[in-house]
Amino acid sequence: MLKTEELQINIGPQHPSTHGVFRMLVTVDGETLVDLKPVFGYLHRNHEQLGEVNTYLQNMPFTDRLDYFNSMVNNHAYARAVETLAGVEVPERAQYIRVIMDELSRILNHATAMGFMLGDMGAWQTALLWGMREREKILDMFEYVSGARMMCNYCRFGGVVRDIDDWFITELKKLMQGLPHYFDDFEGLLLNSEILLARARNIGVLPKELALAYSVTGPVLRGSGVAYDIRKAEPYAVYDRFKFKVPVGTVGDVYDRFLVRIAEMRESYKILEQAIEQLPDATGGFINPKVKQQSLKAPAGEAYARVESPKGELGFYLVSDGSGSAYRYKVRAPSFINLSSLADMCKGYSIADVVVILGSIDIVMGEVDR
Amino acid sequence: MALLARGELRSILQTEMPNALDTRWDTQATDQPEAHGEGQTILLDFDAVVKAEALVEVAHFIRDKFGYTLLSNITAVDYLKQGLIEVVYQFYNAAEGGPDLRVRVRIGRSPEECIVPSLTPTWPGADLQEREAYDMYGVVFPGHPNLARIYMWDEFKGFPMRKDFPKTGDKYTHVTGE
Amino acid sequence: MTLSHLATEDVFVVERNDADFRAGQGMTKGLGIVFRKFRKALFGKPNSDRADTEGQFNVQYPEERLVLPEAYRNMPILLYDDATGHELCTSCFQCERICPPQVIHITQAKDPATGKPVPAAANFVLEYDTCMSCGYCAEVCPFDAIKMDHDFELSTGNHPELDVNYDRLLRPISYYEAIAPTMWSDVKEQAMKKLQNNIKRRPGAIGRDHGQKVKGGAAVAVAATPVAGAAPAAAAKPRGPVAAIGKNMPEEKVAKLISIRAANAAKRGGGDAGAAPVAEAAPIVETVVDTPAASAAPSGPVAAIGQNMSEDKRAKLEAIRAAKRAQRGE
Amino acid sequence: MSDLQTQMDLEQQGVLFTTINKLYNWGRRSSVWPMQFGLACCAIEMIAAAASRYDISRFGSELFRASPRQADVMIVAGTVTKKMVPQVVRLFNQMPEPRYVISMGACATSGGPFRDGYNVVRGVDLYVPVDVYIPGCPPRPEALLHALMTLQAQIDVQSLQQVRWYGDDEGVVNEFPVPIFGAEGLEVPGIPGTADPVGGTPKMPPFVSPALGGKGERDASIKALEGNQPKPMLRAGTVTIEEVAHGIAG
Amino acid sequence: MADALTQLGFASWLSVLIASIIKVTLILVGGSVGMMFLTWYERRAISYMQDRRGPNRVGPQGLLQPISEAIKTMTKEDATPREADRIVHFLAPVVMLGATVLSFAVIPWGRMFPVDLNAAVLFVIATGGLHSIGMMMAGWGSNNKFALLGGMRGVAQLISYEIPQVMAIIPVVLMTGSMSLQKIVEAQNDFGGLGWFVFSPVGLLGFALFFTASLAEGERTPFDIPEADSEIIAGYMTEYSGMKFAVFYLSNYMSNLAVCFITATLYLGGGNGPGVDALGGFAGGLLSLIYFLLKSFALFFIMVLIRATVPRLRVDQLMGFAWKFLLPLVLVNILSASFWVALLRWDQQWPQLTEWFGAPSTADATNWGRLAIAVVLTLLINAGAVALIMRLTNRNVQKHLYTTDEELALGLS
Repeated sequence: MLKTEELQINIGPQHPSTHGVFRMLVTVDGETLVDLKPVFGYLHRNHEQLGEVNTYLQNMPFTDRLDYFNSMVNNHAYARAVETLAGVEVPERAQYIRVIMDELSRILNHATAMGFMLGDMGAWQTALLWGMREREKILDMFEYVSGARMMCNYCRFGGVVRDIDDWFITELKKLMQGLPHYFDDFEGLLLNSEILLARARNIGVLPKELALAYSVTGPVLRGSGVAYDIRKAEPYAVYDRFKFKVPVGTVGDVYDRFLVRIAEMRESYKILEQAIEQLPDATGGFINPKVKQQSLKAPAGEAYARVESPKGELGFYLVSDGSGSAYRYKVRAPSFINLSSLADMCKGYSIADVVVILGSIDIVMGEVDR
Repeated sequence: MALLARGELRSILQTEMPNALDTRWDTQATDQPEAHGEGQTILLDFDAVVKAEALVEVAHFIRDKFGYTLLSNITAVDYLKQGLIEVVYQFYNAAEGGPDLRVRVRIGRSPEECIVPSLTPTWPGADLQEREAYDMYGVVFPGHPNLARIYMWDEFKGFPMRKDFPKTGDKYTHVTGE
Repeated sequence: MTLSHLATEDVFVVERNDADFRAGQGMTKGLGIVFRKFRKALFGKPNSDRADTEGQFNVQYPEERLVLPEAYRNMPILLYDDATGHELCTSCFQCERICPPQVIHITQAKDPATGKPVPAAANFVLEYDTCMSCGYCAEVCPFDAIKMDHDFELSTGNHPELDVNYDRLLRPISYYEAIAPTMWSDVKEQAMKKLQNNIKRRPGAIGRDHGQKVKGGAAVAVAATPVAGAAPAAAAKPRGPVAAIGKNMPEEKVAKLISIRAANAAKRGGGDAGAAPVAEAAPIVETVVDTPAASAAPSGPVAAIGQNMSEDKRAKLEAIRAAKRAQRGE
Repeated sequence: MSDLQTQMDLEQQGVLFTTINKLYNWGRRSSVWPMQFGLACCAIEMIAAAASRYDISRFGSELFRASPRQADVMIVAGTVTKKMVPQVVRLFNQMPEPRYVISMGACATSGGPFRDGYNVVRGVDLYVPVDVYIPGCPPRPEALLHALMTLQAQIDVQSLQQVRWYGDDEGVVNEFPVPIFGAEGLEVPGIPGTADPVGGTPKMPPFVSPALGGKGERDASIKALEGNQPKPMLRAGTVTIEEVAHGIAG
Repeated sequence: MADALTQLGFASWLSVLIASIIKVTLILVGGSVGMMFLTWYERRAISYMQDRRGPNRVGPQGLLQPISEAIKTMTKEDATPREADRIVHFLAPVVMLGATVLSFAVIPWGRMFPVDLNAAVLFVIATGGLHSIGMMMAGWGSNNKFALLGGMRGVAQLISYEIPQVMAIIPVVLMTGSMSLQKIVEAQNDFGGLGWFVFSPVGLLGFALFFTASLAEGERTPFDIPEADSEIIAGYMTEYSGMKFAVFYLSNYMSNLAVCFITATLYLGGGNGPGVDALGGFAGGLLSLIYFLLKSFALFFIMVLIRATVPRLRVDQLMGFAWKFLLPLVLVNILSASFWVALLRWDQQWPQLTEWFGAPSTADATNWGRLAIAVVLTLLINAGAVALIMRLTNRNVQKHLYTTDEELALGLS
């Protein structure tokens, strides 16, 4: 037997496929991975500390910059946390608008996330750019309602900042005409491609028990076969009024996560259809007029609110001392905690698989490092 | 396997594991107290506050008995006035859904007291969150396989999220001329 | 594991395509789809509708531009009244207080006679280099004085230039009306009423925009080249010296060189640096002002892709854009 | 960047030199290869700028090179943290001349909304000279394209005889000091003490932009504030460089 | 050309020299211009596949883009890492480019042959083999982990794929009985210029195998593992900048061009096509050149299409593909090629056989009957082999590389 020497390779923080500034200290034996140590902090920008300095409203735009693909979802989660803390009621129409935005975010996130994963596999950007194309179309609509493409800053306590109008609804319907074609094209492009199957099947397996022990959430957990979706487990907003299914995988490999994400996009599409249909008229208002946005003071206490972000459970834990800003502001970032399972998933596979497995977790460094 | 209402765990622990509860917080009111201004933070006793040394036991207890398998969130909070650091653990029941179950540990702020046993051996998902609490608040978790700074560099001294850490002052800008 | 919170019909297991025989048919299908997209992008009609998922999606930026929605927010600007030259800002410090990154710095004007504060700002500094474009300042302003601009072409090589002071922040109301007509018409009445009240409390020239104050170099240029009718409008949209790109015009180059030289001289910080470049710069600035107007106006057809407006709205915007172009003196 | 007079002299020297110069500048301006290097939110807009709708490849900047050795421009897209800045400087040092830096977005330019944080650098120009700054948080993809065009305009006016990377001009810095992690913040070789302390303001001024003729020197006219002073405002009497350049001084 | 010069009154040595210089210049210019066009072509094509436009601002439709890149890379600072082995680091791109340019010596442009070597096929393969040396030199000389990894991967890949590549040519050589590219092109001129090898079952499989192996040789997706930028930055080129990098880039695309040319020559009839012989002379030559370029760029379009669509393989899968999939098929193809030759050509190729066994029964009639038999037989053999091997490799991948789904599901329960 040939004796081989173990080699330490440093992947990142500047590396094309680390999704930002993530660093992995990889020990390899030949091409096989023996050990992986993730190194964080290259994008640690003191989000939580700033959250304790800012007032509640001032902190809203900062939450945009957590998971910068889904600022709408972040806004929603944060607004929910403050609303729970301050006991604010949200009009029904605002709830529906939030749901619509969340589901649009989910589609754009999954479209781009899978594009990035395939890019890491070496598919030359095509899947990514098709996803970005859908993303651009969705971002146009975000921009129309909120004023910004990525950093929407759209939710306010007790509602949203601007109502959606007829233009938005008609464009949304148009968009939804096109979306199924996109899903089909995307599936046809790679879902059955022999190379993808060879690269994704049985790679990065995370069994069910291990997934629970690692506290992973979102598509990673569901890909491992646990049907845990916060929209079902602890329904928030108006999610209990929609009919949709929770897709789960069987093996818990990269391919299962991939499939679960595609299935989730289709489920989001269903939710959007129902939400447009059920959307109440504007009489109820889109924001709670009683709330003083700028000088909101929450009574002393604590609150934790979570939503099913496209990446998993996004929660905000707030402790208030009765003043205008949070005493403790903690973000339960889904991709940060999902990342803890990376080392275990990667052991025994090759370096080429590591980048794919990392891509399949779908991390965003803004959220991981905060 | 059942869902527990908020506060229920406390009474269950009182009968099942009386030694696990942190008796220092028994006497305080369980209702939410009035707001009393900036810096005067309140300490909630609604949930079970357990002794640091009994944490692992309690965590296993609620996992095995009530099915709270998903350790979702670990938060450290620095109560400067009271000289305490509180670590809040949030568990979820993955099978039944529903709201979280919170278990709290309260420890002192000095390096000798700021110690909580690690849950990483059972919940490997606690790994990064415990490292974060260590890096930002200086909570030491004995039993953690790799307790090192996670965000700041290793050479760095101090715990930046503690309330007594110096905050950056006002703006730095380009000032031209004299 | 039993999942009691989920009904069985709410869960489904994704199919893993465990076909036994694979002879490249999956790959061939993918190649076919890519080829179809290629054909549609090359020969098909460009993407014109949000429902399209194929066809050319590209917008050739400097020539074609996307239509920005009214609500779009990039950087804050301050408004002044075209007719009277009075600024809408009363230095109430609401925006300074709400600003999350704290980039707004206001100095209140004082009555020179009495020394009492006047509802007008003496200076207003905004750090564009730090602004996070959250739009809170525009949201909270009770006088509708601060608004979010649509101009995103702000790149520069000069960092201190991004600390923008009062003079460079001011825009006439007509400018804002052109970029956000409905949003302005919603607040127009009350804003103008409030302005009239404030003007009464402003003694003398305080709070009035005197023309020189607006747009630095542009004002000089206006003085140097008295183009009829173009005077205040040309000043409306200032651009840095490097804004005009694309053509290798020699005059432009000279202008840039001069302005850069002036900047260098100023940076070296001699007292004499001030006068010389000014004299040299004065005739040049007009090209600087002229060329952006020529190059900034969309010369190609305005992009129809990703159209954010309904048909009539778009037509309206087209009209406004045409007017704007005319204003810039094209 | 050159002086006007020199430029004019050069133009008189003959057509050949001008032609070579033009060709040289044209070659560089038309194929600015960016480094595949994203830090945070702005990186997503950078990818969007490379995606179908905006398509940076039309300008010849399609090849995002993963290796700094082959890149021409480093687009610092996102927040530069203190933990990251040594890598940024190292990457910049590895890039061969001619190299440019685009500081994309508020965070890279000045620390942006996060500048008060303990782990955030107040502008990447404290560590490497920046050619083009883009304000905005995040800037639209078009704004990045505009910055690229600004950079091209800067390249256009450069002269082969004046560029910093040929010849042996005095004061041209090629290697920028890589900061070191210290117990209280970043330590920069050549600057005494903790140069960029955690919980304070940096003790050194930024580099002069090459667009303004910088050759790697720090801008002595820009002063860093000591400690935690409140920000002084630019009052009516204070004149910025830009204002002088525009001719409204005095 | 040398003869023409001698007739003009030049000394014979001088005319040979001048002719060679002209040829070399033409090859170099043609190769580089072809490469430049290729980069532009690839970018524009891939852009349209992704609904964008690609470089279109530098020159008309962006055609001058590669020239500006050439100017830029050539004037860019050349950095050599401090710890690098300077000589090796310097020589690596030279070796790479030299190897590529050499192969252009024998590549025909339509029906124009710069040099008609009687072992041209061998020559092309041999020069291609030099690439691995250049790659290893670059990987080793850079003193960079990623470069070394890339270099090693590259060498392993090139050596593995050379075997199926060479063996995929053997059927063609068998069918023509010559290694000269000129002869090979001539052999495909039946049926009014459409008797290309790709239309025969043997040639079709050979074409598929050769093209696949050539993709790997040219480091094209899905075999671009030596420079997989999502894994190992830029592979062996990681530490190269400026001119040296440009040379690598040039040699990469030139070898891609060469691969397209060779494939078109070997299997797609080179410059043959309807009407070439009818026109004859200069016009015919021009038409053949157009045919040839069309075929080559169509092949390159397939390369681009593949690049835009599929992900890349992993190293072990790549090796497995070469040894377990390509090699058996290539061997089977040689077998069916020999059947083909035996049925169709034995009287021409081996006259002794005719002497011993007599001419094939249908020798006097047209070859149609024999052709039909040969087509059916080789088709059966090849299709059977493909089906069998695909089945086997599928199972192989599932059984041995990793545990199967069923096993995992059992372990989970």
